Amino acid sequence: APARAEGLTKISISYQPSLYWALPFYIAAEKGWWKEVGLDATFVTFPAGAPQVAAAQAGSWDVGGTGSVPAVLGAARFGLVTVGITNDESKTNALMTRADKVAALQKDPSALKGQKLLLTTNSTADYAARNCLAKWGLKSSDMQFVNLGQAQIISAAMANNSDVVGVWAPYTYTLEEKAGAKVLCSGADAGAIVPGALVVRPAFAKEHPDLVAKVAAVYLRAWGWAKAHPKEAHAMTKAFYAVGGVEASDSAIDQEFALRPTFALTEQLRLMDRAKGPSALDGWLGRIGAFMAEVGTIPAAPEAKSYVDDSFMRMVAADPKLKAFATEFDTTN
Amino acid sequence: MSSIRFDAVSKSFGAGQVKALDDVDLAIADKEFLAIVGPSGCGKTTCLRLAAGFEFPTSGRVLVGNAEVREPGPDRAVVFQQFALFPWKTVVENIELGLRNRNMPREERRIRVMEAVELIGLNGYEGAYPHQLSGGMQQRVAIARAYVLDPQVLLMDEPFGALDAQTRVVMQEELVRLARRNPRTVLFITHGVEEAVYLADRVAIMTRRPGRLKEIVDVKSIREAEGWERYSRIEDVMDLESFVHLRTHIWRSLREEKTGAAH
Amino acid sequence: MSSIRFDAVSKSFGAGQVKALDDVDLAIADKEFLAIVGPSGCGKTTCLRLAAGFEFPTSGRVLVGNAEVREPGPDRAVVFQQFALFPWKTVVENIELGLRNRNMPREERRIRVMEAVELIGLNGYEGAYPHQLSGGMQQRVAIARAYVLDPQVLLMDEPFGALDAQTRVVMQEELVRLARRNPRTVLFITHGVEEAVYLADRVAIMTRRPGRLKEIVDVKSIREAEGWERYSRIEDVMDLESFVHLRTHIWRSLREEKTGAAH
Amino acid sequence: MPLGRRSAIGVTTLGLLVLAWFLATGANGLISPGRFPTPADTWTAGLQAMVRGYGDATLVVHVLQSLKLVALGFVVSVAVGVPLGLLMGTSATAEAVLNPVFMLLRPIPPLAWIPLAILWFGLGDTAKIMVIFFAAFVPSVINTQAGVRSIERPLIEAARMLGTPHGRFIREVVVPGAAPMIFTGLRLSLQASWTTLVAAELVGALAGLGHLLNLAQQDLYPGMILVGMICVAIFGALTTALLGLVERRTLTWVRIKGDTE
Amino acid sequence: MTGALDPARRMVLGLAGLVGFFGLWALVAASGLVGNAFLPGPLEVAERLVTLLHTSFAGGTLPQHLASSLQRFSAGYLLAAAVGVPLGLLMGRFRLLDDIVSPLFDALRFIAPIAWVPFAALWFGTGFGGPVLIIFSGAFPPCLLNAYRGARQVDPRYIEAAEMLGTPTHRLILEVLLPAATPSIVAGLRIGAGLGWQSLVGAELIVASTGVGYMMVQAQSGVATATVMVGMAAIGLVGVLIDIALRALEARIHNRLERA
Ligand SMILES: Nc1ncnc2c1ncn2[C@@H]1O[C@H](COP(=O)(O)OP(=O)(O)OP(=O)(O)O)[C@@H](O)[C@H]1O
Ligand SMILES: Nc1ncnc2c1ncn2[C@@H]1O[C@H](COP(=O)(O)OP(=O)(O)OP(=O)(O)O)[C@@H](O)[C@H]1O
Ligand SMILES: [Mg+2]
Ligand SMILES: [Mg+2]
Repeated sequence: APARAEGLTKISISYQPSLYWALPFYIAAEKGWWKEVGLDATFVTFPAGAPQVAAAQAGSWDVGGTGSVPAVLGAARFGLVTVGITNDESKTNALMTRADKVAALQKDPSALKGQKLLLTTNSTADYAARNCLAKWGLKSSDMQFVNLGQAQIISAAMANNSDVVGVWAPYTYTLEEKAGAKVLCSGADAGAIVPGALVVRPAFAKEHPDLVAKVAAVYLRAWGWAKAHPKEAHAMTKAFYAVGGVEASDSAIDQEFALRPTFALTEQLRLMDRAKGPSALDGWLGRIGAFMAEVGTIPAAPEAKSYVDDSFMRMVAADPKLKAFATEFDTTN
Repeated sequence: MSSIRFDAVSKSFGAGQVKALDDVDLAIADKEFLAIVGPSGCGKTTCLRLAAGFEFPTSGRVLVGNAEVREPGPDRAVVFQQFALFPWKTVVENIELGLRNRNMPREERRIRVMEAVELIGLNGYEGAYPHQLSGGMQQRVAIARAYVLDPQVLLMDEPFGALDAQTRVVMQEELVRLARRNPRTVLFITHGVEEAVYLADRVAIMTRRPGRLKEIVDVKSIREAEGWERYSRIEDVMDLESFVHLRTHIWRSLREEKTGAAH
Repeated sequence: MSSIRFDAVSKSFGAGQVKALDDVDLAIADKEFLAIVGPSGCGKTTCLRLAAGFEFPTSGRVLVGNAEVREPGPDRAVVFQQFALFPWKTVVENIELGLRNRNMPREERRIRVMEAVELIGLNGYEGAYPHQLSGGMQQRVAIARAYVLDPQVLLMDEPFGALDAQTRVVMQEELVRLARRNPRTVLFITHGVEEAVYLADRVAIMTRRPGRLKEIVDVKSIREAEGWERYSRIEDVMDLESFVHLRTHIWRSLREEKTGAAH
Repeated sequence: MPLGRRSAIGVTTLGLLVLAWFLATGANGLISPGRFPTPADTWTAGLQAMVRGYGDATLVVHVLQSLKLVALGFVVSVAVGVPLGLLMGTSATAEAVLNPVFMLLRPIPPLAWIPLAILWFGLGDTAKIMVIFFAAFVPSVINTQAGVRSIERPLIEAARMLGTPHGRFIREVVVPGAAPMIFTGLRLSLQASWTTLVAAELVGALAGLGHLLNLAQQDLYPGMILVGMICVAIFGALTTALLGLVERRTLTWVRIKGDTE
Repeated sequence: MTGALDPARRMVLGLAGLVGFFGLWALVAASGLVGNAFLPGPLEVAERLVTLLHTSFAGGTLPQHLASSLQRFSAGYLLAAAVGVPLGLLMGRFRLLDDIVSPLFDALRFIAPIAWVPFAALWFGTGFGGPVLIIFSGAFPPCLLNAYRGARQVDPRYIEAAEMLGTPTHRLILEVLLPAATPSIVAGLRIGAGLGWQSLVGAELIVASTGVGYMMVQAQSGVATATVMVGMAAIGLVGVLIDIALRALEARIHNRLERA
């Protein structure tokens, strides 16, 4: 039971359950690290990015993790601030289909023409899918995009497993294990980098930058710890996914760790560094913004500079105590 | 032969808690017009429903003709207090339903229905729906619906109870005319003592619940002796001393029943 | 002073298509009991509703006391045909509502209500709900609800129309008793000619729609001259020749109205 | 009652509401445009949907697709619901057998059927119709049954007294007798068909107002959400009016028009 | 129409219906015509239900999910009743209010409760307000409509009788309109409870941390069809229980108000 200690500052943190990048929130809670930096963290979860971002507008949470598409959407709609990268999920946003069809389709992608593509439109999976089609020389209008929630896609793939679907992890593993599907093409295969975003409600970022920095520090610390203690981290991931209702297999969890790079403090600073023009993250999110403008989700892509803000990461680096806390388990430093 | 006979009939409702009729013996001769009067709730309607075949006696037998009543049927036509016309059928459709159920050929049916419409004086209203008719006209249609079946027996449960006083009088006079032209065995239930005396050959008076037969008053002999038939208007008949006398007799008999009641 | 006066009153419904009353002039004196009879739909209820303040004349004026009627109020108590007791209130609650509306203190109220309950002979039924009472008892409660207000004027629209014949007689006798003990200005609407003659001081006969006054028959002078008051039972009064004569006169007058109707 | 006054007040109210909307979402209004769209936003969104299209189709296509889905769902619901209601109304045995199952299935919301609908019928119209069906057939059943029960006993006895055979009894007595209530049920079924549309079109719709609403929700596009809602309201009201017309044509014999929903 | 059945016979027939339903389900599931992931048999669902009573899935056991669903439900439902019933009565009494509210209401009632999800999230977030708004939008229309209808259909004689007795407006509403409209109001509360409960799943799309609806969505993405069906059964069962409770209330009120 969380002893409501004196002097803790309340903070509300949002994420989507059973997603890899939310693991640090859970680890930190289990380890009691929130309290160590003086935070009393409560969690709100959402099944998808859109309601999550909408709820930020209503002030339902302060800091959170989300996909890059909702992050850009939130930025475009009301200035949601991106303060860091949760992970690189380029390999786990993928097109999948029945295992025995994969080889043939990879050889001759034009066979996809006219087929249905079940995915959650305007999502990172959509972004990866369009890049895959482009890589194969297909236009997005060559396939029929059917919009479904991830859970519905799984049901539909079970009912008719010859469809091509666009999903993200851990649903990729569910499909592999339960519907005999295989990855046809991931974002990484198509050269589309899909970062996950650590985001903050703009008003909160303005009023409590120190708290945002503390959250970032806790988040980094947890990733560092997970890398240093793979076995324990594996078990915790399993427990965390189960809380969200996903019964992940051991191999699925191994894949999660293998396929999804995470970034320590120095890497975060490097990826967000604008010393020599737009940063790497600016570029990735910029492309995603352009994609969203193209499909009509937003009228125009917002300028990355207007919502990607590395000052909080720099605050972590500048505060020796906080930096030490964030990087205690890092082996790279 | 279409007499009605109640043979030691008792009837209870709801697992015997409510005893509606207690050992009723009553015979209505062929072509006789019998009226039943009695306090409210004494079992008049129950008698009629037993004869119609909507209910069955707890003990005893109800015979129509010489057969025991087993189910409702067009040989025992019922005229209900609230008319019970089908609101979604026109006058003609209401009247002809019974004939259609008998699979009478269309042409013959048409003729019979038109005769009936004529009889009740509703020419010109053949295509009207019940709600477009006054209460009196509706009740005439209900009577025609019963008459057209040419039933052995007519069962009428306060058929004029829902009509206003003036219309009721007109209907009573018409019923008398009809009954003279085309006599039937009739079981007629009413609260109106005048009505009973004016219409019936005999008037049966029932006791309070559980209903028993208290007394049967013979009207016919007096009517014929005093020549009521000379008058076609009800108020003329009602002014006759013989009428007033009979009526007051029945009134008194009923009042005795009443005084004990918790009203 | 609590007379009722209709001053050249006309009343139309629905943008003037239905003319219910046409130029009615009628004066009911203080403490007089006036009954209105007339064919169905002639506008009797409309007269009463005008006096009650539920409707307003299209032209002309309705005065109670000497003031024009502007809204319903407890000075003109109404007894409705269907009783209109509140089913969710007990006998006592029904009777005392009007007194509560006057903010009468609880103790005084209790006494008044108990007197009324006594008057209508419903002791022991104070806590009963209307559905637990017979029709006659319900109508007695409705009358008590009106009487307890001590209104200047009582307006009764076929108050006994929903009762069965025997109960009605008891209620009529009771109303006469009440009216003698505690006279009021009463406007009484009925279809029953006997009822009107038995109860009223004067009987107003209306024509078919649009309703006009056809004739006003004075009953009181005959009643007093012939000493009807000697008899407490209605059937004894109804056997008197003077009664039969009056009744037949009114009947004839109404029948003339009827023959023209499409019934 | 004078219809003129009522509609005048209705129009005035809606007018005032639009005005209030203008003021509330205006430059220094109470509601930030992020939370509720301004009239201008809505107009732009409406124009976009009509001309350029939104969600891979123009507004006309969305509306037509939804009308088709509502019509099919409604027809299937009625075709199953009314006979079932007649059966449960006329036969106490059928009622006793079916009622518990019906009671158990009834409270399950249409959204909860989506997983099974997809598993059983895939992503075609059938699955969507099934979702609508589960919401829309209930009022038809209940009201038909209640309608049969509400037929006055003397009418039933009159039919028996006239020796009416069973088939004719159902056709000429039970159905017309229950008709006013059946129509009430149809009206509620129609309404349920519309309100279930959003759920039904979660099942992989390519077009439709529900699809548009779902997309607009994903895109956090308040203007477009409002456009979708307004369309649903308009077409819901129109189809109900149409049904009312059919009802008036059919029930010519009904005297007093029970106050319509 | 064929007359009432005695309770014992009714019960037997009802059981027969249920047995038939579950039997058919079991038969189809066992026949292998549809895969287990599509239609698990009733036994498997029952087993899963028992398991979920004590083991946690998607952040809680079934009772925990149900408890949080019910909590949200009661808040939204009570609000709907507390606003809808008085407003309906007032509309029934005051023509002007009726004329103002009715057109708005007529336009809004075709919009599904779950269509309010985005606005609910934008306005009230996800704490309590959002889901409550959605349940409210499901339960409110019948509460309002039935109170309104009930008040409008009060026999005018009661109102006239009250007016004739000089009854002031507040007393007329409380002591005449309200009791007279009670059967209709209770029926509305019943329908509203059903619709509100149904809207819950929609509500739980945005509050994804607990609730039966959330449990089902999570189970669906894990192809745990048995769990999905446990969710359906739980929702169905609780719905029946709510309905039975309100029906009992209805019956009591009917008994009390039954007219002769
Ligand atoms: N189906 C029934 N179930 C239970 N009791 C019944 C039923 N039908 C009639 N009764 C009771 O049987 C008694 C006789 O009823 P019945 O309707 O025959 O009286 P009635 O003489 O026609 O009365 P009224 O003059 O008021 O019409 C009454 O006490 C009534 O309550
Ligand atoms: N609110 C109304 N709107 C339209 N017409 C009405 C209204 N009230 C009464 N009428 C009409 O006015 C006429 C007189 O009606 P009223 O009720 O006064 O008759 P009545 O003499 O009381 O009839 P009955 O003896 O049948 O009670 C009738 O034709 C009736 O249809
Ligand atoms: Mg009877
Ligand atoms: Mg009248």
